Amino acid sequence: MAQLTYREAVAAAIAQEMYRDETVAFIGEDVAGAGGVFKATVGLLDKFGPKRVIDTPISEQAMMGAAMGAAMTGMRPIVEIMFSDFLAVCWDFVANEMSKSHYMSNGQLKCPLVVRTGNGGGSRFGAQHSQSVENWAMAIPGIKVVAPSTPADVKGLLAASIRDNDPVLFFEHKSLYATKGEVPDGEYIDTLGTAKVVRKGKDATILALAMMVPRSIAAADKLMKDTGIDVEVIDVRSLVPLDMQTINASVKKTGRLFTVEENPRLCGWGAEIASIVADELFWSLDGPIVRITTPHMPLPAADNLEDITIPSVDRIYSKVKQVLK
Amino acid sequence: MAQLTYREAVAAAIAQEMYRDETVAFIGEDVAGAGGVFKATVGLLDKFGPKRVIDTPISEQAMMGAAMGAAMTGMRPIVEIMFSDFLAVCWDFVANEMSKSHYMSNGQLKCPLVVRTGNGGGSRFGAQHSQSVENWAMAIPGIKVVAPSTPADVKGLLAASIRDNDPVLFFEHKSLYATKGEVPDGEYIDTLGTAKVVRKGKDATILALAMMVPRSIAAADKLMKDTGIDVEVIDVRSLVPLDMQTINASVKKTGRLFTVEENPRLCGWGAEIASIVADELFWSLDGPIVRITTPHMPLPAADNLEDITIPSVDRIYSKVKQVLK
Amino acid sequence: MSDKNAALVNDDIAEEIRLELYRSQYLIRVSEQRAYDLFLQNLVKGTSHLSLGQEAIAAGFGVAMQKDDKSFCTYRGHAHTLARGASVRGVIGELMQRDCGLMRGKGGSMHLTDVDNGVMGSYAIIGAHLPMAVGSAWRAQYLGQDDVTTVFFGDGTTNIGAFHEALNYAVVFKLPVVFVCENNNYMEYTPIESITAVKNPAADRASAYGLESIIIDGNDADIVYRTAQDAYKKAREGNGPSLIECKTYRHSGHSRADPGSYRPKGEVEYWKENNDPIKRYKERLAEFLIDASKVKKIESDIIKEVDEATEFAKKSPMPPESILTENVYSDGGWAWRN
Amino acid sequence: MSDKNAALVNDDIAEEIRLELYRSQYLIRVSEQRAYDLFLQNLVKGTSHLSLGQEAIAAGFGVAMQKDDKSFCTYRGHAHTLARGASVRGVIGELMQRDCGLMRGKGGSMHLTDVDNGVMGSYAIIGAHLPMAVGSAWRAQYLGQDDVTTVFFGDGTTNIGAFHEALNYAVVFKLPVVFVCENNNYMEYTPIESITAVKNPAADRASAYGLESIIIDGNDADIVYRTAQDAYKKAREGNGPSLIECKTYRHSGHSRADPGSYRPKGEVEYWKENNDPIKRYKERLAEFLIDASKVKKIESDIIKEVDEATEFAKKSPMPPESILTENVYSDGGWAWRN
Ligand SMILES: Cc1ncc(C[n+]2csc(CCOP(=O)(O)OP(=O)(O)O)c2C)c(N)n1
Ligand SMILES: Cc1ncc(C[n+]2csc(CCOP(=O)(O)OP(=O)(O)O)c2C)c(N)n1
Ligand SMILES: [Mg+2]
Ligand SMILES: [Mg+2]
Repeated sequence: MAQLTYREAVAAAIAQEMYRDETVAFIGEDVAGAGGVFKATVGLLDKFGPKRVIDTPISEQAMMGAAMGAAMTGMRPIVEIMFSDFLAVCWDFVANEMSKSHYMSNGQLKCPLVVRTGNGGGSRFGAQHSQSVENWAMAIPGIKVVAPSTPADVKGLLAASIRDNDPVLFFEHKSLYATKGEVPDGEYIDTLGTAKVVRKGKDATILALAMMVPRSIAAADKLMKDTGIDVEVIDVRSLVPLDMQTINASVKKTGRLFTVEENPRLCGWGAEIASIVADELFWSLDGPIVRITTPHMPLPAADNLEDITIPSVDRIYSKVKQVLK
Repeated sequence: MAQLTYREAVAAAIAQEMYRDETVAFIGEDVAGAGGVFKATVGLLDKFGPKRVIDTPISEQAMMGAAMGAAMTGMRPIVEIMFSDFLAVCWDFVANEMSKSHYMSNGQLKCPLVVRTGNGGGSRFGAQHSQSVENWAMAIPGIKVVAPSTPADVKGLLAASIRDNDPVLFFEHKSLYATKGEVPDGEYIDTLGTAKVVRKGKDATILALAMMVPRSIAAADKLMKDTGIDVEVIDVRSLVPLDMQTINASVKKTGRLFTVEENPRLCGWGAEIASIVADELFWSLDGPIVRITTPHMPLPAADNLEDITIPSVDRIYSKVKQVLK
Repeated sequence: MSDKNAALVNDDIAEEIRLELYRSQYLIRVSEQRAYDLFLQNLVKGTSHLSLGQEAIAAGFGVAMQKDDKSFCTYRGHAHTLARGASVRGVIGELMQRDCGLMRGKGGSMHLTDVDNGVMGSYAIIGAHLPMAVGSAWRAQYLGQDDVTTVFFGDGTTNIGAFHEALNYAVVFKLPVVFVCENNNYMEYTPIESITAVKNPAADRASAYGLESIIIDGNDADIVYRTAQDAYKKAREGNGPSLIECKTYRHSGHSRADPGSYRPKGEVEYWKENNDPIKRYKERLAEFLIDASKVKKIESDIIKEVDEATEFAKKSPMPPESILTENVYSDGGWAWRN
Repeated sequence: MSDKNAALVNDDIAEEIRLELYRSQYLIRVSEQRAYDLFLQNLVKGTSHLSLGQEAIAAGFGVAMQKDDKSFCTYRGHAHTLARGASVRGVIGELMQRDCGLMRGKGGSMHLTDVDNGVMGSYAIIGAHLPMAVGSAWRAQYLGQDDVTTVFFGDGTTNIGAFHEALNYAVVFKLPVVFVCENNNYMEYTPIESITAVKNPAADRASAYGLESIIIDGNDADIVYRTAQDAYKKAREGNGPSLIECKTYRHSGHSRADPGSYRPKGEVEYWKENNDPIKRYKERLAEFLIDASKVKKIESDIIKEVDEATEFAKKSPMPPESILTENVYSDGGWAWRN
């Protein structure tokens, strides 16, 4: 197993799939010559040439439409939307087009494509470059939604997304690009729609996604050390398909559920899962489900303000401790 | 009190506010000469002339941006986005611009504007012209979200939205335009952020919005008649601000909650409210909260299929009956 | 093109092509009139947008296309779908949202799709399908396939952002795509000149993408056909996209709900009288001394075909509830969770 | 313009205007260099986009504007904000995300806003502020106010849909808005000509909106100033929008994170040596025999002002936590429920 950064794992997954399948091509702004503003695609142009790794104009609608039209007719394109906030300028293609054409055509059209995008806060980039918008995507039927937290998951889930026959929105967390981890060598493919228990525990369950996963694990470790409270942490990994079996099994065991969400509060993925668990495990819950989220507000730029806005290790720790006191 | 249709109430509210305040102007596609594709703005051009009631090109981004720039500098524009599905082509202006400029500028910029839009299904228009997207809007901090179910509420809440100093997304339900109701004469202004108990009951609470309100009332009446189950129906009316006091008071009394949502299931407004109620009234609930929604899928065009997709009176009736058996 | 016809009086279109152009136009005309009648009988639910008066464009391009070429249409796409050879049953059935419809009633009149005939869908959010067509053309270039992609859209569509992005993108990458603007003078109910900065909404913008400005009489099927051939040749030779503005007029309202009363008195009548593409083309056939009985036969065959399709669709059941949840995802189902 | 200066050697720009143009450029130069130094000291957090090398454009337009004119900027907006008279403390303080910043650290370097000085915000999603500027101009026309709105944007921005929609809309309604494209040859790291269908990304598209094609040397503050005056005059007289492409070059990388290594060797040096707007303008002042001591004084005043502002900002606290939840809604708070 090699140690790769999260950003290197992105390039590794794309390269793995491009070697395997010549219908895979990659487009985006400044992704080829410069290797992307987050340097997550460095080296791909050299490996695969300008026919397959392409710098585009600032035309997110054209890019998404191009990916879609190519996907419908025989390719498996990957398109990078530099910051996930910019999905808003091409939202029509997500919400109305790639998600619906398979259904509207009664299965005649397929859109096997991946939209990769830099998501999330922590970089002091302010309100228009820091959002977590995975919940926007989860609200749209017909697409799949993935958000990995480790380099290995990046590689395995991105490869699986590229091979998937549905459009997949793949949210990479900007603040995780520099993190390192073991990544299996050779061809490696994971499975969409599978959550992972990343820390075993018995007193409560925490669900987290992307940057909230390491924070939740750190909070859980501290809770164990300071208070003896033993929290199970689940990395949800994929919002659609959603692995309710893993989630329900854990909550059945612990009787308590916390969600840790980076998106602003209203209509987050945690609300959806909380509504499912509160329904299906009504009689197994020992107390209310608690959602720890970014408040319902835009993100401020100043570092001290941003740090108290997005759920931190301390906030997760304190909240769980206070609730389970 | 006059009997007005829901669509006449739209024009009445706009006219009331345009007479009062010369900074109110109205733009949209085919809204002036033709009075709108839903005929909700017939007569405004004659009353206020082409300077204040304006037909635009098919340029939703320009329209939203124009409304925003005018709002920032001293007007109170109203902009029509013909079908709410088309919000996706100008989503940037909702999600990243009008919702954030007040915050990012630390209060220097204000955007007092209203986006009116035809929302919802039932017209056999297919997957790109039938969506209920109020949950997309609810997920965006910094805007207000209103969805009336009666002509009186249209008039009062639209007038209040025009006077409000925040950007308001005002969802008019296409299938309600032809419905009639009493509307107060003279100047009439309602209050945003207030839910309404539209049918008193004691055994369970139903929350509904827009077209789901009359359907829920009909289901409740039938439940009473057939089974003696006495359901309280609350018209949520406004998702942001959200009147949790009225909702919580009802659930405290009845002990059971149903949400009836037209949006596709995942991350609907019902999930959000369910997660709040399940938390705050954990010990008052006599059973799980049940969400009755459109399944998580695009809407089909065929009438028989559309009718079984969107929650119907029968489905609401049967589900409540089965749950409370 | 046969040698015989290439020699014909100052003209180079073969008789069989001419008859095909007429057949296609006539089929669209009769089918659209039938759709209109079916509205009136309340057998077409939802909305519907007819191409009456605009038939020459769909026909001219359709006949010029190769079998494996791809096309992308709008909600006003019955014409372009029929012109690619889609079954009349499938089209009328879909308008009636029946099980025999092209998409078994799941898409409806605005979303006609017939992949087997190269119709890669009809799209109802203005502008969105232009970038998709660009993507289809990218695929042809990328995979070394020699098909060309055509995308049809209206005059009003030239004012939306996606138009601009698609044109620039297509030119930058020199893609084999043909942009066809059907200028019928109206964006829904609003005269196009009142909300557009230039007189010819597509052609006057061609230079913004380094393209030739092309305006043609969209009601002359020969001209449309010839222009299409040139554009396809250019595209297939690797010389990139074309943007073609076709002047035309729609006889009916914008959509089902629209009586079209915003149009100046006499305007519709004028176009119907003096510039009906079908009338004009029938005269053209006579001019070129094409046997009237052949024309008669085409007409009667089409009427029969549309009648039969109508009866078939009327008898076709509504789609079964079992298909409701099919094809949300590519595994055939709708499950978003386990 | 004073009579005395109107008579000057083949020129019509008054000395006091010239000095003001220099002052503005020099202020931007020193402030941006300071911002760069503060990055290196890690005192500017987040990202930051400098206008080093592009000062003449902000200065030329800024000096030509009236006090009540409005401007809309991009993330690369420090220059345009300073050029309207915003306090240096406020700008540098915001880059450092301090409590003394223009938005008390809540917006950050990409969103500079100073409504009192007509700066209606800086926007970081490419293209979005063009329609907003159109709206501001609509308001002026609607309320009969005689201010003009200016919107600044880069070459790369001409390929996004909102550009097209804004231009068409502004022309259709003849609004008093001036579109200023700063063509610095690069869209982030990608040469603009490699992803644009035309050579001059803004000017070659003017005709698509019935506008005059205007290309100017954006590194000559006099030319910028004169062009701005013409456009403002046209707009104030009710003759609608202008689109102006200014050729320029940025000396620094695209943003904080960018060393700019994608640029051909020697390119930056060439521009710095041979076409630096500040150097050029200082020579211009000498050419017009403007007293060197006046120039010196301007420079030393500015350096003092920027030094003082820097020290002030360094001593300014971070924003208090209490403001975090202020101004989400216009009632001053953040409550979305009762
Ligand atoms: C983004 C978007 N905005 C508005 C509409 C509503 N709409 C449907 S058709 C139409 C007019 C289109 O005019 P044009 O492009 O000229 O095509 P035509 O209908 O004349 O064929 C409009 C505004 C839409 N479908 N999508
Ligand atoms: C919609 C959108 N797409 C992409 C970006 C990322 N981005 C920020 S600046 C930039 C380049 C802009 O180039 P240009 O318009 O030439 O302005 P310059 O930075 O050169 O001043 C890009 C692609 C963005 N902010 N918004
Ligand atoms: Mg038209
Ligand atoms: Mg640039």
